Amino acid sequence: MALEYSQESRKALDSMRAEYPELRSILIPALKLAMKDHGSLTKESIELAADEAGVSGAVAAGVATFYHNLHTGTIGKHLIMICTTISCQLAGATDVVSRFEELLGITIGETTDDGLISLLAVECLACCGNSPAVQVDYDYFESFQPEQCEAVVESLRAGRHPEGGAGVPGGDPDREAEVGA
Amino acid sequence: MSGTRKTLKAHMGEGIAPVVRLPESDETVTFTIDGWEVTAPKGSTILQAALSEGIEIPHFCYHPGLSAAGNCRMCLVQVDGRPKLEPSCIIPAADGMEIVSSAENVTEARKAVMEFLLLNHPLDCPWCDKAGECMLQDNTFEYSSGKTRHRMVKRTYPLKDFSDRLMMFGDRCIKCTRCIRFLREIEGGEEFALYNRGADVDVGTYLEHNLSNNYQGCLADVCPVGSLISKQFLYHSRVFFLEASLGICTGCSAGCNLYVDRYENRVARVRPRPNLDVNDWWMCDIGRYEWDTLLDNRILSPRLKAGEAVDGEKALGTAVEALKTAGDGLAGIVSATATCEEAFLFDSMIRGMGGVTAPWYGPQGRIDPTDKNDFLHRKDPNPNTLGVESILENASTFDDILTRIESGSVTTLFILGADLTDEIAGKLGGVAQIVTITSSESPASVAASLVLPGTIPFEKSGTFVNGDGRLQRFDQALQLPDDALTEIGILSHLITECGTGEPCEDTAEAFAALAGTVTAFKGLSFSTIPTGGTLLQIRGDA
Amino acid sequence: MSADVYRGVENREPILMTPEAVEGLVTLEEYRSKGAGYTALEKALKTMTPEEVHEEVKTSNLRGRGGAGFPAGVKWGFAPKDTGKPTYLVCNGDEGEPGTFKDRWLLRQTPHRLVEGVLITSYAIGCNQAFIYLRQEFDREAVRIRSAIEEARESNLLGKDILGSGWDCEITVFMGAGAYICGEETALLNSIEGKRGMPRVRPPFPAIVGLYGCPTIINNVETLSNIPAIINNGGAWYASYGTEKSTGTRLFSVSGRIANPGVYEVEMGVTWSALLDDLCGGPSREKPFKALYPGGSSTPILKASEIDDVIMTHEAAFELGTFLGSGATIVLDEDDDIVDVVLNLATFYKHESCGQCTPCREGCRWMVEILQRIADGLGTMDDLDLLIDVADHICGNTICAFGDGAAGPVATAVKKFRSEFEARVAVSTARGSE
Amino acid sequence: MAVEIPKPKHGFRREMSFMERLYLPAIFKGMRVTIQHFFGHRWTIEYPDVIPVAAPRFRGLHVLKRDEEGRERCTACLLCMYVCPANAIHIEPALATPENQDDYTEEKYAKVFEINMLRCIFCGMCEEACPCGSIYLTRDWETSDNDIDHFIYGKDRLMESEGSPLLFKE
Repeated sequence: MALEYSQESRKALDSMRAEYPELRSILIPALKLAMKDHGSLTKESIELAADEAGVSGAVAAGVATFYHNLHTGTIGKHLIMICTTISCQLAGATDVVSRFEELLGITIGETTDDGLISLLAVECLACCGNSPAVQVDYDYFESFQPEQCEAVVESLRAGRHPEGGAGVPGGDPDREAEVGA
Repeated sequence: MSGTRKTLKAHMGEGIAPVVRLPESDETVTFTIDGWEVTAPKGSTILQAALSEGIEIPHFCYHPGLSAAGNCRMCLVQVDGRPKLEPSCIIPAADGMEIVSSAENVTEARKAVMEFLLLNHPLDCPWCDKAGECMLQDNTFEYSSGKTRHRMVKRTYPLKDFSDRLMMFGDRCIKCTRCIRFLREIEGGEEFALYNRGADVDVGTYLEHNLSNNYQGCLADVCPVGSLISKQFLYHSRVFFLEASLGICTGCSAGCNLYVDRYENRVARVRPRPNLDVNDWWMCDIGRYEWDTLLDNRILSPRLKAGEAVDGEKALGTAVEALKTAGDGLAGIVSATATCEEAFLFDSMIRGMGGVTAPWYGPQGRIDPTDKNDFLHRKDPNPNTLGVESILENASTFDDILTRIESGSVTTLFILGADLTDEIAGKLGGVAQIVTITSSESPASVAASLVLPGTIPFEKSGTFVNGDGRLQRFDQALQLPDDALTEIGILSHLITECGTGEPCEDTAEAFAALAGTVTAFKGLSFSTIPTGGTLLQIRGDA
Repeated sequence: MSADVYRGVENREPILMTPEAVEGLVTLEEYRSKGAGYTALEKALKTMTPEEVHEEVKTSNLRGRGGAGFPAGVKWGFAPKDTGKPTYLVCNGDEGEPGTFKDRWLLRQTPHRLVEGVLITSYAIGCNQAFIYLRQEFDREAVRIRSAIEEARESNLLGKDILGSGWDCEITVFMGAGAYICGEETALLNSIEGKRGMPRVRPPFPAIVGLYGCPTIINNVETLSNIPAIINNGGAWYASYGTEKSTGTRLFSVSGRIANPGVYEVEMGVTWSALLDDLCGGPSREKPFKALYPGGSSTPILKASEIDDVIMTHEAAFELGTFLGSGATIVLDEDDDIVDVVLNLATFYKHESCGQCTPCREGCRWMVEILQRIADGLGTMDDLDLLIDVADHICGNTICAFGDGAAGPVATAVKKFRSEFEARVAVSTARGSE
Repeated sequence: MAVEIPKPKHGFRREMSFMERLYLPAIFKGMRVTIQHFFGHRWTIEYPDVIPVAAPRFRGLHVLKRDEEGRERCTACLLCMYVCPANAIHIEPALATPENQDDYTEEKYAKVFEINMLRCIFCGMCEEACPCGSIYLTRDWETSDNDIDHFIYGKDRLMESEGSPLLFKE
């Protein structure tokens, strides 16, 4: 059965079209929305995005496999992304990684069996000053210590966004909910 | 500058420069490569200019028919003493530029690129179909250090099956993206793409879609290594066994230029021969893979009726007899698949005996109405429509002859190459003598009272006029048995026996006779027709 | 942002990291009341022609803050005006260079300043649609930029007929999807066009054939954030900061073994020790500095002894065989193992190589293999020379600067700290002979 | 200075002596050599009762080798076919399927491998050309047969049987 975008995503895509001189530009947003609606990028969801952006499935798949935040493998509902690049590694990112691995029972790059949490090692998050840096669902947790891991995992399992993230101080809380595309 | 110029001999043979399309410009630029002065139209890149002059600069990702990608980094040269080496496929040539392509830093960089490319390339030349015409092999031989310092495990990819025409040995791929650019820029579809990134980059359709385009054979051609392989030729032979002869595709009126590669008097494969006026560097899959339909239901010996064999001498005698006794009832049908020389001899034979000739363009049903003219393939399935039309200038039409047949005024019908339909063949009952010269069984041969075996295009030489009015010559690829005659041999024999003309020993003589009679061919001779063909002053259907 | 961000312009007013900015100039109201918000845009639109704006930036000699340090005013001049095609401005906010986090600070603290800088630049180069490209990880920063754009639109600072000048300009925020290479300007353009973020070959340069085949100017977030101040105070005022060739101030992102890591605004021409010892409080572990990456991980490494009295300018860095890059300083001290550091970075580059050019695609993988072998104690002395050789063969032979960035630091690290690499190899040799 | 070149004396024939004209001494001289061989080493053997042993580097019938894991070494590269001066080798290559891939070292293998022993001149050039160490000429030389068709050796007769000891090392 052919996949469809959710109404919300369709609205976002429709408004996006006017912003770019060429339709093809909405391919990456379309892939992200397909991922948001249907989990990881399967062949069907890649084709859905390809049709949206007017490119062939092969090209869309080429784009999907190029960017590492477009996940073609299995991916959990929540992402824990740990920066393992140099500054964070110097500050002890390895300990954070092993603590998370221990807590979740999975290794880097894997997803928990319930499909809730994926543990990813990522490249520099531009947070080297307060390293090690961890992003949980794209919210920055700076100077992250292994002791904090447990709280993060617990709140994700409880369905809450973990506390202690940088968020956007002073930002509009309603707008913050929209992030993702 | 003394010494000999280094020419691109690896692929093209000594002294033959590869076909490069230079930009059209009235202005020219003059610059030097290793001290050799090169002049090229303004806008040419260094590599284009060098190749068109026969100067070798090694390259992989550059293909003269595609945009330059600049990603293989093999064509790096020193330009005007700039600090970094520049890719010659990208940098436009400018007046007074001084290019160095043989200095130590350049050869060093080439060795490095070769070493990088070979890090993960399997050592499977012995069983790779590309071996012998592989750019990686040639450039390794010429430009690599011959050693590797890589000690780790090579990266591997699974075999990929794209369609019944094409497969991919991913290990051999050097990620030059020629195939992707071919599909994007020439074919128009984007069925191929790069996947992943960094060292894991892969090429393919990814979504497990099969390729469906009509130009898959070209993908195997553009692949500089043995990664994309044409299944038809897979393990068929080795390229160094093959001998090439110049051919013309008979699949449609485009008249794509071919190399017919043969091995021990068998056609191993056909591949496009670059001709910038006709087919550029390409040909379609119908022409490339479906030529073997010519061999279907082959007629190999003369016969009277179906199954009633007759020896050659006697068959020719019967045909002469038929011609001589025909009188007013003589008519001829010549197919638009016949060569110009055959059509001319046939026409002069029929007219000499007082008959009329009509062209046959094949039944309408053979042309698929959904078939579009794509960038190469034409709707007209006959390779020589314009040629036959211009030779039979004062001839009758097929419908006219059919009317005469139905009215019973035709007693003897000669058919050259035409297959006719069952419906038309059914109307031939009233014709006393039907002589068909054809290479394969068809309604026309079934209805015939005498069948003389013809040849397929690989077995003869001749000329075709393509849909643009371009006269092109092709050579005989396969040897015929000693006692076999080509159509020209048969027609020449009949003409001589009937006393209506001079005998023609070979195609060249037939062409000379043609050139002496038909206006459009005036002043031409068979041996001087350029390999790229020559435009005739006749109307084109383009 | 946490409090460990210091401004450090000696005796002068900082340009970007004013106390108000450190506190946060997030909303339009804050920016207007505390940060001279949009006065520069008004000044430019109402009193200056685009050429005058361009001239002012040329006078300031503002150099690109993305890494290459190319003068912004000169870059703007490359865009042909009479092609009949639109001109685009792209703001490069794909801050991915390991060690760099200044742009993120600017996006968070002063989103309106960037919007204003983008608008003034668009005015100067005759662009009616600007793009701000942000990496996907800057998700919350994108919220700020987007709300800044909305606020600006509501106040007629953006959109149709801006401030009654008859000039239109739109800003589109484009989010990347996770690829370091998209910080390279042509890869970034490909990414906006919905393609794989692979750098394009040059020529043609993006200033002539860029986004959608049109003339395109690409500037870094920090570069564009400096524009409002230049227009308000004049290019000569800006040029009075710093040295003659490296004018103005720079944001340095300092991380690693340092007591107070963070973003620092420093006047160009200050010595390294002034930044590292005086402002950042010296080493964090009471161990002397061993080495530092002066401009992000893709700049060749410097030994601590090399930077004693050296000032921080593009020229001085070039003389040392390295670059100021994106101003990201990663400091290592005596206890850090250089082999592990180089292996970590090489792995990063292997992962981020786009896979287009042969030397980079194959070479980055090979370098990691060799380094891994050395780190695992299986290396030989030949491997060290091989490593330098491979790195040298990547350098300068690729389409974009990624190859140089990936290979240069490896080669210099092996050359400068050969003894440490040899010590690792010696372990394996000793083990082999047991 | 002119150099005098000695001229050969053509047509010189010495008059034979009486003893020479008798011929007997020469006959006995020759017979002595012949008779000496009656008592020396015997060079002929009583084949087929006695089977001679060929020299170590004798080039006899071909064998197609397997590798250490019992896979066919031949990758059907056709180089032996190319190099064969007598046109004695015929190979039909094929692409291995996932099912039979384990039998072959590479994805290409020889579906048909035939050597016409009547054409073969045992020059050993196939052995030299082989890049995979597959084809070797053994010291086996007994080819005689009653049926001419049997001289075309197929893979069944050329291929080393599985598990047989490696006769040669590369």
